[in-house]
This record gives sequence, structure tokens and C-alpha cells, in this order.
Amino acid sequence: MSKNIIRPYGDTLNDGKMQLSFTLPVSCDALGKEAAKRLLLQAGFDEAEITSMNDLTEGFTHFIAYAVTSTSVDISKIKVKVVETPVMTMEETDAFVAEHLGRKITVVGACIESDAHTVGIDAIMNMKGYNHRYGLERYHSFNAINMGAQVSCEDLLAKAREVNADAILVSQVVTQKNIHIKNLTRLIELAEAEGLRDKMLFICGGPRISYELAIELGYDAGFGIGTYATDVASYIAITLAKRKVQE
Amino acid sequence: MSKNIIRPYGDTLNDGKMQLSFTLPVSCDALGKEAAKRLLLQAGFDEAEITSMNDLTEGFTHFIAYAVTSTSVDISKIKVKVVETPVMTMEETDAFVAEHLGRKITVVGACIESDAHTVGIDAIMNMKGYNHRYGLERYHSFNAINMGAQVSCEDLLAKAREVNADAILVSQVVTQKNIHIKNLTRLIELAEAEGLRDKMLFICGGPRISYELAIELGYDAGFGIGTYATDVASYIAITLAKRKVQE
Amino acid sequence: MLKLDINQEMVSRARKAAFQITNAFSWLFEGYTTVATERTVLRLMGIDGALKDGKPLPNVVVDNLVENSAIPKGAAIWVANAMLKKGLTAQQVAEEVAYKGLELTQISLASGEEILNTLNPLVEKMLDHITAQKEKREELLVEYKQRPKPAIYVIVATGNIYEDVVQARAAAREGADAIAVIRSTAQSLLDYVPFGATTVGFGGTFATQENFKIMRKALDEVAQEKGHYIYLTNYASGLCMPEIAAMGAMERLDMMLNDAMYGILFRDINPKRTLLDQYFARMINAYAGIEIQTGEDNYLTTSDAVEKAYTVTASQLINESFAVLSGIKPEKMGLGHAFEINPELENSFSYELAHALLTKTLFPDSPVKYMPPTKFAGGNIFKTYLLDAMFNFIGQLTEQGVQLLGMMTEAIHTPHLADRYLAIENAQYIFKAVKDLNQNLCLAEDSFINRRANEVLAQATEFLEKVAREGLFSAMAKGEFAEIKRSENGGKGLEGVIMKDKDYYNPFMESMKQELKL
Amino acid sequence: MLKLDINQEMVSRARKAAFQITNAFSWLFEGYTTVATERTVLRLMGIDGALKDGKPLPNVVVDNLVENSAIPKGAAIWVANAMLKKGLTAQQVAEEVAYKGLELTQISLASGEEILNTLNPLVEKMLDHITAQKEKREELLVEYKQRPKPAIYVIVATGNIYEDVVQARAAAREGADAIAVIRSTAQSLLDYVPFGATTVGFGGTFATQENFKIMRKALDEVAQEKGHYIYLTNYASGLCMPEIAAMGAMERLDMMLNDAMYGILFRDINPKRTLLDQYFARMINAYAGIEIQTGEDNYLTTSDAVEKAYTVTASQLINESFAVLSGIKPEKMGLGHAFEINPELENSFSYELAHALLTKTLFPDSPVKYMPPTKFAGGNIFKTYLLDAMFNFIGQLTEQGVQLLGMMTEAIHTPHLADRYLAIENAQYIFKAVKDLNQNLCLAEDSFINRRANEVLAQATEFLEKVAREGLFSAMAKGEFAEIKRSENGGKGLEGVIMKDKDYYNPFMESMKQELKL
Ligand code: B12
Ligand code: B12
Ligand SMILES: Cc1ncc(COP(=O)(O)O)c(C=O)c1O
Ligand SMILES: Cc1ncc(COP(=O)(O)O)c(C=O)c1O
Repeated sequence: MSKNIIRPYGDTLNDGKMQLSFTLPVSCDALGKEAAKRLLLQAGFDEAEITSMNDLTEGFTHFIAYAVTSTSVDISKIKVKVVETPVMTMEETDAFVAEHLGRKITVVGACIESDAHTVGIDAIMNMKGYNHRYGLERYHSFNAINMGAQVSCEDLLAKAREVNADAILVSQVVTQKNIHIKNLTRLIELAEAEGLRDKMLFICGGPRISYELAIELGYDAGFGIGTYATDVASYIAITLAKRKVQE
Repeated sequence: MSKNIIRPYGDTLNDGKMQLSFTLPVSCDALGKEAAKRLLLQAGFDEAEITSMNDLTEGFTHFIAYAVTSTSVDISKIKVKVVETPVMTMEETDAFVAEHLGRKITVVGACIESDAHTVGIDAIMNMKGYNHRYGLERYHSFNAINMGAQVSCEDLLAKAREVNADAILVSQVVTQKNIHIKNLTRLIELAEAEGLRDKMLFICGGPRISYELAIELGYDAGFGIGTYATDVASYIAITLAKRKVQE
Repeated sequence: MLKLDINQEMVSRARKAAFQITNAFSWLFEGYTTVATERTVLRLMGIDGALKDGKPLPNVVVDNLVENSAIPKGAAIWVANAMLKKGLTAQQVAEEVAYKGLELTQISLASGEEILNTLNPLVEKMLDHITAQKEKREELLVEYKQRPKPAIYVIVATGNIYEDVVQARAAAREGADAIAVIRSTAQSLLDYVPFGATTVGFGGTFATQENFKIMRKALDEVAQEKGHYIYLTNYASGLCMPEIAAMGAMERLDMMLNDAMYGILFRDINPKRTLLDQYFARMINAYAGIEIQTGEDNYLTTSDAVEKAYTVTASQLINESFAVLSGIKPEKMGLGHAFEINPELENSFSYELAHALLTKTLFPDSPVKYMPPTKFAGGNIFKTYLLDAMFNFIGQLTEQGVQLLGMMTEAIHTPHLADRYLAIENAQYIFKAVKDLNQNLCLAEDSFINRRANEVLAQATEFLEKVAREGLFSAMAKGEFAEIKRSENGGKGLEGVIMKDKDYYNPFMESMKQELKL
Repeated sequence: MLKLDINQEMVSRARKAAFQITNAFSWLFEGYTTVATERTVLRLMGIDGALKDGKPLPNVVVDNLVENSAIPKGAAIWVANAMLKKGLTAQQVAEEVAYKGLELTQISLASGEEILNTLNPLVEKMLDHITAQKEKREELLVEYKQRPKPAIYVIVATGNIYEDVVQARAAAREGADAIAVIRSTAQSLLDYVPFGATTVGFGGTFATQENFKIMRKALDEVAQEKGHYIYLTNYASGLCMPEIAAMGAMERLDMMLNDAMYGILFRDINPKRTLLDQYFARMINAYAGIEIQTGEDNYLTTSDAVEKAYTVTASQLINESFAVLSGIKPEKMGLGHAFEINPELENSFSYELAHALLTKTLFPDSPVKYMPPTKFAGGNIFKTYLLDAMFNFIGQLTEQGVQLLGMMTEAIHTPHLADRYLAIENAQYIFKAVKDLNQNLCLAEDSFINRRANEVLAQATEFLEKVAREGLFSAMAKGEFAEIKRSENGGKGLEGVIMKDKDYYNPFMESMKQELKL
């Protein structure tokens, strides 16, 4: 097997071992166990071994299993979409903006629609920041407006238009039933309808957001778990500078 | 979907949610994460979400994921092979044997070849038993000979022949690299070669043994986790009684 | 026994300051009512149901009265008047308003005595019903086996009441003592309570009276089979605090999330509105024998649990003091506390033990509601499972009242069926393993734990005294609580705060006050 | 500080009984040697390598001497004699025996002095090498950062030394302080040590000198990068105890599983053979500065950990006493103890705490090796992960010397790479969380924990006194240890026990005794 084609590793290269757990609406007995095993075999696993089953009552049983997958991945074929701009410190970004844009960048941020999880967007925007990295409010080169929680798409866009924003920062934390996808899509559609889409950068973030997903949804960039203001600020500054050059 | 066709249940019927974890020989970064996700998609999962990745160093990364399987199982089609004889108490077994066989049953037990895990076979055979269920040594109707650990197949068969055993009880606990399969197969092949196979019941047990596996390997029965002497004693007594009638 | 040696003088000072803070609001409680309070009165009078578009009849009636500037007298008078004059039931009156354009203020007002005579039997009937529910609970609690300490409390949150039922029953069978049905995202901010059984919620299931009823019935069945009472919890919180409290009282909920300040700080609800609503909501809870549970955990999900530990203590004391004003007894005050210390901190366990002991020491009779790690729960379910184990350890070691079990998938999704099972297994193992450990131990002399507890108490006392000097509203306006600024006349729901007329009348509040000796 | 109040008189009685038991064996140690001991001497003289069929040259030579009834003089004399007379190195002598049919006993014996003169430089060279290895370890331990308490100890067991290396290095980088390479199933019962790098083992990897070397090098590299010494462990246990000890000494292993009675009880090795082999093996370990680790955990994997807790204490005291006879210092005695209490037991944590404190109290200077839950580890990896967390908690709380981390997959397979990572994460979190908790606590007066520890001690004392009266061998024959009967002349390897001639000579044992002041 080529070095690029990889499989899971339990304790021997390419042994394909994986751990699984799941619940089935079956009885906690030999039949249930067999059903769990069959499910794994049907899903393409070999050597499926149910190591534990627990009766969840009400007709459900929880299974823990180890099994061998025959699937492999060719990593040489993977091109991940990631933010490609380098990450600068706050001071570097401030200097960069002064040099390349010569003005302050205005960003409007919010946690939209029903979502009230502001800790994430605050981590990016508030003075205090997150894990000892300051937020955008402390940047000399940024004029950061944080609208807070449960802001409707309409209000966010109105504010962005009002202050002539360079970028919109949207946070979405609740993802149950893909509500984040719905909300983020709605924002972009409204922005397009209002002719705002190309006037500013649209950036989203949250624990289940990836750059790739953001691009798919029509955003310019997306940021996930563990993002700091430095990541976002650098991205915005460099991207705006590039666009300025292109214009 | 028919009621018999079941899928995993996260928090909604048939939502197909499963938890997985596995290690890949990849870096702990966006590329590694994408490789992990692709592996799951390739294995037929949808909505694969990597919730955690940890650097195991030396070029490996551990992933924890949730994903949706589209596989389902038709439980109406499952027929599990299980021991079909009813389970009797020690007293019932003793009475049953007295009535139907009119003699003591002789069994020889051992943990074979390199395996030294005697706790399991002792649980079945020793006077004291397991979890407050007495072992075969305490049965009036059994003459139980426990040869202990690391007994070679040859020695076990020789002893069984010597005492004219009704049944052989083999325990196999170590399963790494399927050594249990090898050992159990070797025993059966030797028994066949020696013409002993049909002279007695061959029964195996251990935490990774199932009735089904035992049958596959050519045994009369197999017992897994949580077996008590009552299970084995009832099985042996009833099966021998049936055979006696047939003769 | 692990026993803190706490500065008793400091305790007195802190309680005194909290008392000062809460007792400064008699002008508010005496002079004002809210639309939610009035809707509650209507519900208690028997008005229920909703328009096709979902607007509940209590809202229809109250809105009508608001439009006609008639609400300062209280909704009860107008509806009773219409009942009297038109020979209708309260429900029929509401329906006439809703569907037939009946204008309550167009009907000339009967005498006070006549109105009282109409109201009294209604009030009596409802209070009897609530009392009967309370007594039923008390009977079952005697009949069934004792609630353990801590009680195992888990949430269900599928959005669909019928899925919730399956999951709640499973949890109860697995060993849960209490089930909380988490509300749908942002229900706090709805100025009405949705109607009927619901199957679509986000991150939770709507709190509706019908949903309460369905769940109560499902749990009573399991309780009977197991001979073990299953507590049911929901949220009397947000813009409909007293309405939900009333619904809970009618449907025999046993506990209610009900915090005096949560709505203000964490939901940006107007401060006056919130204080008024909690005042009546808590009275209803007190009357119905419902255990309230406060939301101090929220301080720690946004701020650092070590740095801001004192805000929890301060809030507990304020919550206690407000609860007393509404007639709640200490044994029904489930004050909140949470295990949110950064696991990267050295000696995180000792810090947490200090905080948990402090809460127990300050409120020895309160069934403290102890909340699990959430902030530092990450996508590594194994690690989170460990944090939950340490949380369970401290819960048992300090004998908290209610252990809201952590879920290993806290950072991922609302709990799956199996997550709850594993959480219960975790708690049951740890509780059993360290069952009587406390009796084996004592605190070493001059221990860090004791010093830390006294330090937090001192910080809380100082903070409370400052707030007492400034006044609660001005302290909030300055952002002294939870680093969030809330102004007296800002926030949602201010328009629902109404200055009472001199002849304002709320028959339920009057009766309850009497009963509760307030 | 958690401090037991232990009956000191009982402690003295127990130690005295253990001393009596072990001191009864001077007849054995003075009068007998074993084939393994003689092979060890040959290895120390520099003989290595194996025949094509795998039979090691030390075995070839010793077997030859056995056949010729020449072994009672000790193998050293014969080989030295051949070297002298034929002008060969020790290795060349062995090769001639192996391949050219050289019969050592056919060569006439030189004078004692001549033989000594031949042996002395060889002995000196090897002892210098071992001392150099010891000094190298000591230097690195000074240079690198301090070993924590408990040290994190994990096993690798793939069967393939090269996979083991990857996994051991990963573990070391993740935070392990010590790596044990578990031996292949049943290596204990091989009466020879396999040769060379091996890639096929079951449930573990063969202990060979080459494997030791490969792993030592791999770990030294990581250690240097991290500035953190990584201890390497293997098993000087079974039928080749002293040989493996010698190999460990040569290759700078740092710890050795090495129990005085394990082989007898749990491997059915002849009692005399085992005691003789452990005597020399431990002397080598003592000389090389290797920390021994005993196997008391084995008592609890077969018997109940509460009922038979005293057998652990009794075995620890016997192991201690035998270790003293071989010159091992308390700080190198890693006596064993294990967390094997049934998790279904109420207050399992308090029981375990009592037992762990007892071990620490009895052996305050010993780097106690604390073993994880294995028996009650089931296929539910989440539950097992919790047991491991409680085990880690007690390990830190009682400051055990070495924490052999539990694996959540204990009941399923030998550890996967990720299992080890998660185990280390578990330990690191718990260790940090309860780091100084012990300083905060004390035991309550007349606590269950204190009573329990004294109870176990009393049972152990009684048991030891009984064994002292009967003699160890007769107690074993009656099944008084681990409920297993072992007779003095039963078990494997009896044929390898040899009565010494008057002119028997073991140059290494002599030098070591002198150095160790025995
Ligand atoms: C704190 C918290 C709360 C607090 C929120 C307080 C506040 N002011 O934000 C309170 C208690 C109010 C709360 C309430 C609820 N919560 Co909540 N909550 C959490 C919790 C514990 C932590 C979230 C958090 O603060 N993380 C820390 C921050 C720093 O991380 P972050 O948000 O990921 O942000 C980082 C990145 O994602 C990124 N980022 C985020 N946004 C943006 C935006 C941009 C532009 C950029 C560039 C980057 C970026 O940068 C940040 C810094 O690195 C999580 C569980 C968990 N451990 O994750 C549940 C969780 C998010 N909540 C959940 C739910 C369901 C709710 C409720 C709906 C429950 C209910 N029914 O009542 C309510 C309602 C809230 C609402 N209307 O939205 C669920 C969501 C489930 C799902 N996947 O859909 C979770 C996962 C818990 C669970 N398992 O059930 N919650
Ligand atoms: C105790 C134990 C030991 C003890 C054994 C003591 C003894 N006298 O038996 C000691 C310490 C000696 C030991 C040593 C080793 N062990 Co071990 N050991 C275990 C442990 C912790 C428990 C096993 C046990 O006793 N279970 C309790 C009994 C009652 O359960 P049971 O065996 O399943 O038996 C029940 C049923 O299966 C059934 N049954 C069993 N046999 C039979 C037979 C019949 C006829 C019937 C009807 C029923 C039946 O009935 C029983 C009662 O219900 C397991 C881990 C675990 N938690 O499972 C590891 C484990 C089995 N050991 C393991 C290994 C690798 C070893 C070693 C090889 C390690 C080494 N390299 O040194 C050695 C060598 C032993 C050898 N040569 O075989 C691995 C096996 C991995 C694998 N799947 O291949 C395990 C899983 C640990 C691990 N994760 O690495 N071990
Ligand atoms: C007191 C209180 N009320 C309500 C809630 C629930 O949130 P929401 O306001 O979205 O219903 C919480 C959650 O922590 C709470 O603590
Ligand atoms: C002292 C000792 N030696 C050796 C072993 C390993 O087993 P084996 O004898 O199969 O090598 C153990 C395992 O627990 C042990 O405790």
C-alpha cells in the first residue's frame, strides 16, 4: 500500500481498527447484539465485536463495539480549503492596516436570529478577548461594533449599511436541526437581495463552522473552534488590502 | 420504514447517529481532520463531524466523531443461534441427570495452550463458582476434572480419553491475533484425528466466544461473558439425555 | 465530616446587605403589575386556548385591556365583570373577546362586592386544585422511597414532546430522580406561552401546559412502577415567569427554574419587569410547594469560575432574600452553583470543593442545585466524561441537593439517549463509591480550602454591601453584575410594566399572601 | 495530611514474622544454585548468541555441563578453564561447545588461582559496565527534571518490538514517565531467553537483550528531546529471572518486575527454583540500581480485593524481607498494590483509600507500584475510564510511587495507541486536579478508613505469624497463599535446581555481595 493511502491504526499499521457506539431500538439480548453486529457488517465493517451492551429501557439498547474498516483514504488527493492569509499579531495588523489601507476597518458583529451564545463572538470582538489574546475592540486599526445576541438578519444588515462596514462577523453556535445553516443562508440571501453582498466581507464563525462550510454557504471565510481575534483581523486586513490593490 | 427495519437512534427515531473514534497516521491539523472526515464519508457515513482531534505524536492523530449511517437492519430476518436448552438450577440438574442418565457425568476442563487465564474456567468448574452460583465440582451429578492453565491440546485429549469423559470444557481468553481461533481449531483437528470428536461433547468458552463462533469452529456449544455453571450443566445434561434417547 | 470554619460575622453582614438590596423594592411590588402577571390571573381563572395563529387567549384579553388602558385595575376585575354581566364562564368571556369582538371595558362595572362574589368561587376552585396537586405530591413522596442526596437530575431536549417522553421515561427507569424538559431556544423572549402539544423546538421543547401534562402523566406511570417519585422540572423564567409558574402549579410540576435576576442579565429583559414577574411567580411556586432553582451557573459560563466565584455567592444571597419576600421556605430554595473551573488549573478540585462547601454552609437547608461542567466540556467525550465524574464526586462529597448531570457530549449536541444513560451510570458509580467518604474526612488546620471559602465569602460580602449602598438597579446599570450593563428602563418587555390603579385587584395574589403569611 | 494511626506494635510483629519466614532459607541460598543462575553467570562473562533453532549459547553450555554432571562447581570455572587452556574468549568457548563439540569437562582443570586470574578481568569489565550504566542513569536523573509522584507508567504490548517503539515513544511524548514492555504470553515458562529483535509475540513482546537495547535507545532519544528521563521496565520473572535481570543491568533498564513468589503461585514454577532465582536476580538489580516491582496485584485478580486485602500486605512484607536479603534498598523496592475493589461495593473508594494508605504507611520510602482496575474493567469503555479515574485519584491522593495506568479497553484488547493517550490524559487531569488535596484533608476521628487499615494489618500479621510457624513451603503446600497449592518439589523447573559442590564458585555473586555488603 502506498504511504499516502492510510487506514485507521489500532496497534499495528493499517489494522483498520475503529471504536463505535450507538443505540438501537432493540431488546438487550442475543437478538439485539446480533442486530448491532449485522448493522456494522452491513456498514462495511469486518470483525465487528460488540464489547458491551446496556439496556436503556423503553425498548432501546446501547452498544459499544470495535470493528475493522476496510476503507482507506488517499491523503495525497486531499486539498483542504483553509484561510490562506498569514496570522499577524495585533501590533503587526495595526501597522499593516496603517500602511496598506491608511484608514480604520469597520466591522459589525452579531450572534444572529435565535442564537444567544455570545461568548464566541465576544471572544473575537471584546476588548478583553480570549485566552490572553485581545479582541478587535482593542485594535487601533479596527472600529468594532458588537451587536450582541439574537440580532435579526435585517437589523444586522441595516447596521452594516448604516456604518458602511468593511466586514460582517456572524456567530452561530446552536446547530440542532441545522438551524445554523438556515440562519446563515438567510443572511446571505437577504444581503444579495439588498445588494450588500459584494460591498463587504461576510465572515461566519462558531464551533461547527469550518472554512469549507462557509465557502459553500457563500461566505468569504469561516472560523471554527479555537479561533482568536488575530486570525480574523489578519484575514480581514490582508484581504481588504489585496482587494484595494486589485481595484 | 417498516417497524422491523431499524437504524441507530441518537435522539430521534431512525436518525442514524453513531459515535466513532479512531487513530490515523496523519498530522493533527486541518489536513488530518479532513482525512478523518473523508474516511468516514468513504465508509458510507453522512454528516460526519469530527468533534475532537488529539495529537498522539510520532505522526498519529486520534479523532472522535459523530456521523449518520444510512445502513439499517431488518431484525425480522435475524435468527440468532443460541443454546436452546432451558437453564436449570443445580438441584434440578442433579435430579434431571439422576432420572434421565442414572449416572454421573464426567467432564474435563482446561485453559489450553499458552493461555493461563483460569478465572473463567474456574468460575464454571470450581466448588466455589462465581457470583454466588456454585461450580460443577459441587454438583452431585458431575465428576468435574479441572486441569487448570496452559494445558496442551494433547494432554487434554489424553486425559479425556483416560477418564472416558462425556464432555470437554475449553477456555480461551487471550484473543490477540486470533490465537484463540488457532488453538480451538487445533484441538478439534487433533480430536478428529484421534477419533475422539464424536465420543464426547466439545464445549468452549471465554469472553470473546459466542455460541455461533463455537458452532463455526466445529464445537457443540460455546459460552461467553456472564456464563454460569448452571448454563453449562443444563446444556450438557439435557443434550446427553437427548442423545441417549436417540441411540 | 468536612466542615468549613466560616467567619460568622461576615455571613451576617452579607445576609444583611442582601436583605437591604431586595427590601428596597416595595415601591415596585406595591405599585406595579405586568402583562404577564395579568395573563397569569386569567389563566388561574380558567382561561386557556389560543387563536389559530397561536396567540393565546390570555394574551388576547390582556392586550385588549391594554389597548383600552384598562389594565391598571387588573384583568380579573374586567373579566369577572363580564362573566357576571353576561352570565358566561371566564373561558367564554375570553372567547367572545377573541372571536366576537367583545370589548370588556364597554361593559359597565358592577360593584366591588358583586365582582368579588364572582371571583371568589373561581379563586377557591383553582387554589383548591393547586393545593390538591401539592398534597398529591406530598402523599406520593411519603409513599415512595426517599429522594436521595444528591438527587439525579437530567434534561431532555429533543424539541418534540413525544420523543422527550420516551427519553424521560428511559432516564427515570435508569435511575434519574428528576427530569427537566429544556425549553426551545429563545422561548424566554416570547411574551406569551405557546399552546398545546408541540413537536418542533430548537435546542429544547416549548414549555406549554399540554406538554407539562403529557410529561407529568408519563413520569407518574414510571414512578408508580418503580415506587420512586420522579420530579418534573421546567422553566418559570423569561417574559412569562408567573404564567409558567401557574401552569406548573396546575400540572404538578415539582421544581421550577426561577431566578430573580437571570432574565435581566442573561436575556436582556427589563429589570422592573423581571422583578415584578419573579415576585408573583415565586409566590405561586411557594403556594404550590414547588422547589425553585436559581441560575447562578450562568455567571460562570461567561466569566471565570475562580475570579468570579463571589458573584455566585452574592447572587445566591439575593435570590434567597427575594424568595423570602415571596414566601418560599429554605427547603424549597434550590439555589444554584456550578462546576465550571478550568480543568487546566492546578488543584481545580480543591477550589471547587471550597466553593461547594461554602454554598452548603451558607444554605444548609437548601436543596442546592449543582450544575455540571459545560464551559470546559469539549468535543473529547472521554475527557468531558471525566470532568463529570469529578463533578459527581464533589456533589456527593458535599451532599448537594440536586445534581444536574453533565453529558459527555455537552459541547456537541443536546443529549442523545445513550449520553443520558452513561451520565447516570457515571453518577451512580461515583455516588456509591464515595457515599460516606465525607464522614471519614476533616479539613486540615488552616487548609487552603477553608481559606479559599472565606475569601470568596468576603468578596461577596463586600460586593453586596456596595450594591446595597448604590441600589441594585444602579449597580446593574454600571455592569457590576456579570460584566453586563442593564438599565432600569432598557431591555425587553418594559412596555408590559404597568402602574397599578388604586383599585387594582389580583385575587390570587391576595389569597396567596394570606396563606403564605406575607 | 491524611495520616493513618496505625498500631505500631502490630507493624513490628508483622515485620518480625516476615523476617522469620525469609531467613529460614539460608540452607537454600547457601546450598543450591540453578541453571538460570549459571546461564546468567555465562551471560555476564560475555556469552551471547543462539543456535539456528533459537537455543541460546548460555543454555548450550549449561546443558552440556549438566549432562556431564559438572554444573555443581558452577559454570564459570569450566568456561574460564577452557579460556585459559585454549586461549579463547568466553564467547569463543561457547561457540566451540555449540558447533565443534568441545567438551568442557574433558579439559583438565587449572589451579584455582589461574582460574581466578582468568575470571577477574572479565568480572571487573562487566561490573564496570553495569556500574557505568547505573551512573549514566543517575547522571541523567540529576540533569533532567524530577520524576513525579506518582510517575505515569504505561505498557506497550504489540508483540512487535518495532511497533512497540513507535507506541512507547508516543506515550513518552504524551507524558509517560515509564514504559513497560509486556512480555509475550508464557515467556515465563520458557527456560531460556529468546535471542535478537522479535516481531511476533502474543499479548506482549519477547524480552530479549536486543529488544531491550532497541527500546532503550528509542526512549533515550525522546528523553533527551524532552529533558525528561523515561524509565524502561521489563520482567525479571519466570524461569529466567536472573538472566533477564542481567540483561536489564547491561542495557540500562530502570525497573524490573521481580517478585519473590509470583512464579511459584501464579506460574506453577518450583518454589526452590523461584526463590533461588529471585535471590540472584535481585542482587543483580540491587547492584545495577534497578527498582524492583513486585506482583501483589496478582492476588487480587483472582481473589476478592476486600476479603483478601491482607494477602497483599503479607506478600509486601515477605517481598520486602527477601529484597533486603539481596541488598535492595527501600527506595528501590516498588512493592505492589492494586485497585481491584468491586465497583458495585458501597464505599469502594473509602476501602481503597484505606488499603492504599496502609501500603504507604508501612513502606514510606518505597516507590509503591500501584496497579489499575483490571478485574472489574468490562467492555463498557466509558465505565472503565471512570474506574481508572478513581484509581488515579487515589494514586495522587496517597502519593504512590508509580501509577500503572489503567486502559479503558482493559477487557477488550492489549492497548491501542489511542487507549494509552486517553489513559495519560485521564491521569494528567486527575493528578493536577487533586494535586495538593491531601494537604487539605485529615482523617476524622475513629474513621472507617483508619479502622479498616488496622483491620487489614491485623489480619496480615496473624497470617504471617502462622506462616512463620509452619514455614513458607508448607504453608504454600496447604494453599494458604492465593488459595493455590504448591508443593516444595512440584512445579516447573525443579530439574534446574542444583546442589552446589563445596568448591562451587559464582564470581559475580561474590563481588556483588561484597559491594552490597551482604
Ligand atoms: C455558555 C453556553 C450557554 C450560555 C450562553 C451565554 C452566552 N452569553 O453566550 C447560556 C447558558 C445562556 C446558554 C443557553 C443555551 N444553550 Co448553550 N451552551 C453554552 C456552552 C456551555 C459553551 C459555549 C461557549 O461559550 N463556548 C466558548 C466559546 C469561546 O466558544 P465558541 O462559541 O465555539 O467560539 C469560538 C469559535 O467557535 C469562534 N467563533 C464563534 N463565533 C464566531 C464568530 C466569528 C465571526 C468568528 C470569526 C469566530 C467565531 O471563535 C470563538 C473563540 O475561539 C455550550 C457547550 C459547549 N461546551 O460548547 C452550550 C451549547 C452551545 N448550548 C446549547 C443549547 C441547546 C442552548 C440552549 C438553546 C438551551 C435551551 N434550550 O435553553 C440555550 C439557549 C441559548 C440561545 N437562545 O441560543 C447546545 C447547542 C446544541 C447544538 N449543537 O445545537 C450546546 C452545545 C450545549 C448542549 N450540548 O446542549 N448556553
Ligand atoms: C485476571 C487477568 C489475568 C491474570 C490471570 C489469572 C488467572 N489465574 O486467570 C494474570 C495476571 C495472570 C494475567 C496474565 C496475562 N494476561 Co490477562 N487478564 C486478566 C483480566 C484482568 C481478567 C480476566 C478474568 O479473570 N475475567 C473474569 C472471568 C470470570 O471472566 P471470563 O474469563 O470471561 O470467564 C467467563 C466467561 O467468559 C465464561 N468462560 C470462560 N471460559 C470458559 C470455558 C467454558 C468451557 C465455559 C462454558 C465458559 C467459559 O464463563 C466465565 C464466567 O462467566 C483480563 C482483562 C479483563 N478485565 O477481562 C486480562 C486479559 C484477558 N489479559 C490479557 C493478556 C494479554 C495477558 C497476558 C498475556 C499479558 C502478558 N503478556 O503478560 C498475561 C499472560 C497470561 C497467559 N499466559 O495467558 C489480555 C488479553 C488480550 C486479548 N484479547 O487477547 C486482557 C484482555 C487484558 C488486556 N486488555 O490486555 N491476566
Ligand atoms: C434561571 C434560568 N432560566 C432559564 C434558563 C434557560 O434559558 P432560556 O432563558 O433560553 O429559556 C436558564 C438556563 O440556564 C436559567 O438558568
Ligand atoms: C511479578 C510479575 N512477573 C511477571 C508478570 C507477567 O506475566 P508472565 O509471567 O506471563 O510473564 C507479572 C504480571 O502480572 C508479574 O506481576
